[in-house]
Amino acid sequence: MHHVIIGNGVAGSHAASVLRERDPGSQITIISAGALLFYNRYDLPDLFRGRCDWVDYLVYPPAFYEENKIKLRRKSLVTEVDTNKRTLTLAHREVVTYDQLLVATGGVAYVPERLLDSIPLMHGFNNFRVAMAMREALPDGGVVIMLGGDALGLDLARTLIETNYKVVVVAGDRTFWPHELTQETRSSYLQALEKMHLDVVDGKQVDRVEQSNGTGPARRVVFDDGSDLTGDVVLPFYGLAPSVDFMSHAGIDIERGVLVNPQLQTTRDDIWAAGDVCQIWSPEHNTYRFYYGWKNVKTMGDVAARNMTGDDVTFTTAVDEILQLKPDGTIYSPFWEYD
Amino acid sequence: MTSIHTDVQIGICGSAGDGTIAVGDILKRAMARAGYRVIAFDEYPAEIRGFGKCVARTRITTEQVYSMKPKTDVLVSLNDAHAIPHAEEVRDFGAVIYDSAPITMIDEGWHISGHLNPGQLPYGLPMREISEQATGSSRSRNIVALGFVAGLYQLPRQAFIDAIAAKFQTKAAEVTQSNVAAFNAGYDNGAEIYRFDKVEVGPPARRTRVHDSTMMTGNAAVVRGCLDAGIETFFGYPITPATSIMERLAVEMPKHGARLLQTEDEISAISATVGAGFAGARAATATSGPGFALMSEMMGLGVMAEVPAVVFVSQRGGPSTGMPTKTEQADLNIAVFGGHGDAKRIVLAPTNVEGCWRCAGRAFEMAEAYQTPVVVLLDLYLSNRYETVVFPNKNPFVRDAWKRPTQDNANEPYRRFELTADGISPRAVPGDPHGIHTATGLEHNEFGRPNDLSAMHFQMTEKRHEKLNAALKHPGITIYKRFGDTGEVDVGLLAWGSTFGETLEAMLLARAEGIRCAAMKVVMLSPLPVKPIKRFLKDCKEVIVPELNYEGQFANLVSGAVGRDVIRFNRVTGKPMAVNEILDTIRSAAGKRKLRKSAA
Amino acid sequence: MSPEHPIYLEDKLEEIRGSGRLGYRSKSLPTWCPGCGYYSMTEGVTWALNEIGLRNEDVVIVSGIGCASRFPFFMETYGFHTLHGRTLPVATGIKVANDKLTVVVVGGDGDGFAIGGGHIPHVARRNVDITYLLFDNGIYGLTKGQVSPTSAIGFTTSTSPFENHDQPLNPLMMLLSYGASWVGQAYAGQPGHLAEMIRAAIKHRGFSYLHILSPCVTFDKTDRTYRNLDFSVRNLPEDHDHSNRLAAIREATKVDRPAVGLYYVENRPTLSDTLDEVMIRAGGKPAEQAGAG
Amino acid sequence: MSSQKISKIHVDEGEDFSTPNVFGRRVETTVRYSTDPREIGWVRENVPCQTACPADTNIPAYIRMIVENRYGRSYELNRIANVLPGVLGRICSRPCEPVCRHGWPGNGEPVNICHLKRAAADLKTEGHRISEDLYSPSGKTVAIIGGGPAGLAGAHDLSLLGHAVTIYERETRAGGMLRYGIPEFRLPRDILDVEVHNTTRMGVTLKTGVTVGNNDSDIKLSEICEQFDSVLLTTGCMAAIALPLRDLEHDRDIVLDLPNAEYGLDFLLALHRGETKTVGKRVAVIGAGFTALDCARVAKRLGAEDVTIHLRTTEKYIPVMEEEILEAKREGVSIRGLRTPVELITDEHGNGTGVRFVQNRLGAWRANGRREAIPIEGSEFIEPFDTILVAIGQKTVNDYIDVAVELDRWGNVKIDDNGMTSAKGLFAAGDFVSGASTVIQAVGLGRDISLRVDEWLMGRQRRRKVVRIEAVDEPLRERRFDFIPRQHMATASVSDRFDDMTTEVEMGFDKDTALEEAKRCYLCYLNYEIDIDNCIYCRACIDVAPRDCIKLVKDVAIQPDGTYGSLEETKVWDQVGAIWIDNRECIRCGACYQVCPTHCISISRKEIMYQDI
Repeated sequence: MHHVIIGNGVAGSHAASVLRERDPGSQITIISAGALLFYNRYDLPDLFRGRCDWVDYLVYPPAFYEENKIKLRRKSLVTEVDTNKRTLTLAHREVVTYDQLLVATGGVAYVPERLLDSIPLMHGFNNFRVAMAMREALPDGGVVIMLGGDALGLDLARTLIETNYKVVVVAGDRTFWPHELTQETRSSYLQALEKMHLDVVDGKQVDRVEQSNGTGPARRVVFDDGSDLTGDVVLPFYGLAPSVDFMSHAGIDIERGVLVNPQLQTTRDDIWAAGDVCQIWSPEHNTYRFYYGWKNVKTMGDVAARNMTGDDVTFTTAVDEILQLKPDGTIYSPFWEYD
Repeated sequence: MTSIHTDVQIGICGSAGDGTIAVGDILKRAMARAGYRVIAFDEYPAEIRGFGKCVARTRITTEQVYSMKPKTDVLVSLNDAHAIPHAEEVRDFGAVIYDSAPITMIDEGWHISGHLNPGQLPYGLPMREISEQATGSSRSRNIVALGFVAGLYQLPRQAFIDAIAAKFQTKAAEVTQSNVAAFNAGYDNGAEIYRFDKVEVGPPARRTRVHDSTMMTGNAAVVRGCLDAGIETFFGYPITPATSIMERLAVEMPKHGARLLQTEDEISAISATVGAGFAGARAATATSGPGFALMSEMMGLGVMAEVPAVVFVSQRGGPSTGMPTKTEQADLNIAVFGGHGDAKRIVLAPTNVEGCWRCAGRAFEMAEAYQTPVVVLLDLYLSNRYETVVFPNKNPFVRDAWKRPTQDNANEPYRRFELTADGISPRAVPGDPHGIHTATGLEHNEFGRPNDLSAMHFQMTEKRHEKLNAALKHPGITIYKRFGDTGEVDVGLLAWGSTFGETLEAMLLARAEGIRCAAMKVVMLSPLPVKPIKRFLKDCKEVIVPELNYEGQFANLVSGAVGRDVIRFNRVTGKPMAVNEILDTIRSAAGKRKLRKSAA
Repeated sequence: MSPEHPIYLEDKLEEIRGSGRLGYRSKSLPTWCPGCGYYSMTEGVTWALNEIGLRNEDVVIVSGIGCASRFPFFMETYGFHTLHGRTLPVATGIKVANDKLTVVVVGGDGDGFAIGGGHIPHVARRNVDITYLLFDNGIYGLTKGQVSPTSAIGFTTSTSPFENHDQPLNPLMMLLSYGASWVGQAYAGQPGHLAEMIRAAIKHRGFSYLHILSPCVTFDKTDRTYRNLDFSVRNLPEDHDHSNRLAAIREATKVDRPAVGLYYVENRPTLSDTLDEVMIRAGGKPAEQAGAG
Repeated sequence: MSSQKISKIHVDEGEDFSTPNVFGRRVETTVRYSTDPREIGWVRENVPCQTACPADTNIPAYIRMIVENRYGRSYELNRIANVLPGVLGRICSRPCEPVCRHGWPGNGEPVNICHLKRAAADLKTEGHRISEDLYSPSGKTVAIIGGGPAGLAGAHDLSLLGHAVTIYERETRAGGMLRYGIPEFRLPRDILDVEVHNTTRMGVTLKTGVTVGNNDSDIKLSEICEQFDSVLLTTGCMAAIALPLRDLEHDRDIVLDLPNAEYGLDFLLALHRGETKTVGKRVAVIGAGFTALDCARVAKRLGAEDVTIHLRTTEKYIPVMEEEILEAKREGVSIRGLRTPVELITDEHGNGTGVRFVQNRLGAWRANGRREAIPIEGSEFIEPFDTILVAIGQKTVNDYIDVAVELDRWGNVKIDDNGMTSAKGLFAAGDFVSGASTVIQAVGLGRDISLRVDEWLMGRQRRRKVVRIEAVDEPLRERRFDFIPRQHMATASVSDRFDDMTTEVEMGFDKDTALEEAKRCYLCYLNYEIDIDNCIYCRACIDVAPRDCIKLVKDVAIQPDGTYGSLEETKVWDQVGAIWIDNRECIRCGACYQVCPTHCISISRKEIMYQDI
């Protein structure tokens, strides 16, 4: 039995260890687009605290994979899935066969279509490499312009503030994503951000990002009203988009994410999905929903792995999705938690 | 930035025809140009072209080292099928670079990215595409990959471009341009990559005469030694891994007015060498095991007729055809004892590339001074590995320093084989009217006339043996040397030839672990410097003799000479000795020592 | 002598001493069997060296194993008594080492065509400027009479007790085919002609091969005897064109009536010339050769 | 080796090659004549028998003819040197045989040269053709005084040279000592007659019974000298030497005084002139030569019972053939050595009764090859005899010469190098000049003088001595010949001998025996020579050599007479100038010739002969 897991995040990695636990004789392959082993992305803001060695972020030591006989294929992009032949095609034209497939590819930072042209001038923070690049681009005490300002961004933002950087949040409808907020709570939360020493620009639509002229900060964010804002780096934090492109011809149901039942099985019996990539049927909400957060994703990995190995468990969320306002006026998101 | 002590080993693996060895060559030359010290060893197949595997390994260091590292830091795969078995050589947090955009579909499991250990860092690179973009052809994949490595580790770009230019200097200018373009494309790609690997390359050590450091193989060093010693004739027959000596001499010797001839076989080669030696020329030949076996009889003639001749023997896996492209140290016996009769000769076994140069040069001096064949024993590993060598400004080798007949008693018949106190007789060569004689393979008297009386045979045999003792004090060559802890040690390592590099590395690692140990290299295997070896062994509680043969030929030699058994550490894998395996042996020997102590 | 040419010992001794020919002999009396053709060769070589006027120290005689092996010991020149079959490569080495030396190789049919046969084509094609005096008596004499590569079919020896069954080689044809630049044949029973041929062979610039027919007076009493050779040896036809290799080969095929004389000669660059050319191409200069200096 | 090498072997091209000889070679049969003193020296040195022969007989040549069954030619070859072969074949003193190479140490016994000479004479076909080189008449006249061997030899040769020769002979028949001194049982007179006749056939006038002298003679020498252009004295030694025991008191020869004592020469002359001679029972012969032996044997035949010969030394040191002594002994003659007569004992009648001898011991060698005898003091003893014959030597008589000639201090006629006395045209030769010697010497001297006389007569030398050199294409001998024992001649049984005085003791060889003996001859006139130009110094010849006869030569010393002195041998290779056959050691076995791989050994015949100038 060859279990192939696409994705080396929390869901995929956890699923792999559960699979190994439950099916010791099987072959397990994790296919990852990244170069690194499974590391804790949630800790990345620590970069600004001087924790710059990626090894320090590893969840498992390299030996873990060897001990568990989990094959980790990195820098391998899956370009195609043939669900009939049960094969995957990798970008380097290698074909990998599977018996059971777990899709745990997570998501990528969502950038609104109007800003696509500006992507080269913006930094990311969704993996170690881009995070380091952003850190290196940011001078000491520099200004970070954070577009959107979802929960992940805010986690970074509070670290930056703590480490004496200046953060300007250009707020919009994705601010605090994936927390769903009402209009009132939103403004109080925005106020709380200011309490947290973030600058907040609200009510303005970003038109484009430009390289700034002269000797000042490197970037200029131009709003649709013509006004602008300069900073050293510009980070889009508009939430995530599931990475499902490679599945488009796989013959499984996909809406925004891969549609799975509560057992996390897709519309094909031998394919499961877990993590940020999947939309899980919620009988409660009578719709397919995304569930975020370390704990949820880890649970998904666990559920998928169990079901792949003959169990029949259903996913229930483990995370309180409510954004908290703390007594000191600052906010706290449960999505910032991990174990 | 603190000065990083550079110690990086880069392996490039590909199929014959991929240009593996070529880029390896550019790499080490560039690094040597840049002022680093280099040791490099290529593995290549016996096959002419096609599917054979080539591995070019280069270790780049601040100070010269004499072995490859147990683990490679960076592996470049130009052919995954070949590189996959080598993936495990890469250390944790080392890098593996491969082509991420091959043109054809790959069967499952045949891409190297599927074979990396979790600790290794993959670098997929669309080498073919980049090559095509940069040069219009996919042929420069290897250069792209090299450029990528250089860019990745921010190696000095110009040194590489110079090395490439040098490499292709004999070709059309476009070739160089296109290769430089490919290199730059790769370099730029590499430079952009964010590195997760833990490979660090510091600046080269500051050296006043960087340009004097030359990077060359053992065989090339032999060639330089030959040239510096004023070689006049060379006769050879191609045989792996000695061929490159002849190839290089074929280019260089004519420039110096010296003559080289490819003979019809090894017998002819040694015969002509002995003939040229008889005629007074500095003559040499080079071969490997099978050829050397053919030469045994003529070596005996050289001993008997007291003719100088230098024979370079690069050992390879044996017996018989064995493993022509694999290294081994199993020709010690034939080098020291080979042939029939009491045919003692001088055998030098350099331990590194600089030693190859020195031994080659001194071998000519010794052959002439002691009037005997001298074997310089290399092995494939030493022959083919590159090291940076700093040569002295002044050519140290002495020419024409042999004892000649004096004109004092010109009326007396010339005694070519005069019995003297040191056993060395005045030697005349054809053209000298006062030294006419006939050299012979028959036992002879002082005049060279055949004579098989008991007393004469004894005296002459004694002379032929005892005269060689002077070689133990030959100036300008270190025939043995001790390293590591002084005084009494728990573990002593005794090694010869190329294996000494790994032995030294292992010894240093063991010392770092707190084990008291020392290592001695022995360069002159015959006559054996018995006294120093005895003194060293006296200091050692345990003695390990690591060597690349099955029974321990050197161990036998030493045990027999000093009357003490040693721990034999033998490997016959066709590969150089593994440092970590020696290290394990040191540990266990040290542990055994401790156990014994505690038991006591 | 014949009555017309009176021989007076004292005159002859004076002539011989005066000629300097004895100066090419060593002090040791040759030890071959009395009557052996090697004596003929020895005389021919000393005579030829003297005629050409070579200095003793500039001549190297190379021998292998076999009855020829002792040859250099009887010559007051440099000599190298080497191994069985290895004369030619040793001689090549000597010549390459020092062009100024005149190198003469002496050997028998066993040494040359059995164990040493592999070397002959190569000295021939390289045109090494040495002289090869091959003494063919069709038997192994030193080891007391065994069959050799040039023994006739039906020849009975200690190792062919039921008669030799192997076809003998035709050395002249081989050498002509190998491209030797000077090929000749002489007969030990005709010392005058032999000496002339040796002189010509030594003077030839390039590889000269002189095939010398001789009996083994000790171990062959039946086949290749002086008496039989006296009957069968003929001269090459007067009109033989020694620049015509095919004509030479044709003559060489007449093995029953071996002809003495110069079969073939051509002038082409010697190995030394070639190696000097290599030096020039390499940008070097043909240096003074090593040797005594 | 010369710079232009010429192959000796010419083998024709193609299948049509002419037949070589048995050794696969072709030899040109050419003849060369040489006057090079070295060639004459060679013959002198290498043909010991011929050299020893006073007549210079070409012994190897005539023996070779016997091998070839050419007895007539053999006889003629003898006659060239010696006009009396049949005679000499019987009574020659054989100086050749002791020097014969076959008798040299290790080689065995000498060849029976003399008997082969006789065989040639005896076995030639009857009426064989005689060859003579006859010159046209010169118009010169020569008188020869004395018809003995020397005179006869001279007469023969001078007559051939065209001169008119007259012999004056005292006796009634020519032959001299041959006829009057030598007993018939040794030399049959018919043989002598024929050969003497042959010497005089070419126009010699023989005047016998004519005495030449001063007083009661028929003609004076001075007269003869006036009549002839040249005169040759060959009167020999016809007087016995006196026993040095004179009757001092009467100053008389004791021998002549005693009736039963006589000089042996006189005894024999008388006998052969036809006188009747008797001897007593006990006959003592004092002396050690042929005459002594002949006397003893004659005495035996005359009926003596006890014949003894008394010698100063021993029989070993006397100049007589061993065989002669042996025959004498067989006939009952005893020989007593080491005694010198010191007194002839006479009885009161004046008859000799015995001889007082003193015992001798052998002393040193004397220059003439004999031993000295030293008397032992106080060892005298007397032996009784009935007849005493004294034969201690002969001397010349020259009192007949009435022309003025110089004499030497012994009173003999003095001659110059050309054999001429101080009187112009007067020559002397033979025993008359040399003192008593042998027949062969007399013959030889007679021959020699004839050339001198001729030269004097003609005013120039007409013949000269040359060496004839002829190539020989085979060895002519086989090694096995060397092992044939010396053939002995049969002799008449002792009982038969005493029947008369004429029965010949030696019976001669038959053809088989002669052939066997002839084959023994080494043919020393064959010269084995190495052509150094073609020699390869291989020593094959030395390997098969039967003796140390082929040498590695470094140098050679040439002696004044053209002969080679010692060959300096060497084993040092670079000093070996040549390999050389030492013909003095060579026994001409032919082995080297057959084995030489390069056919560089040649054989040639070297013979001394006379050539017209």
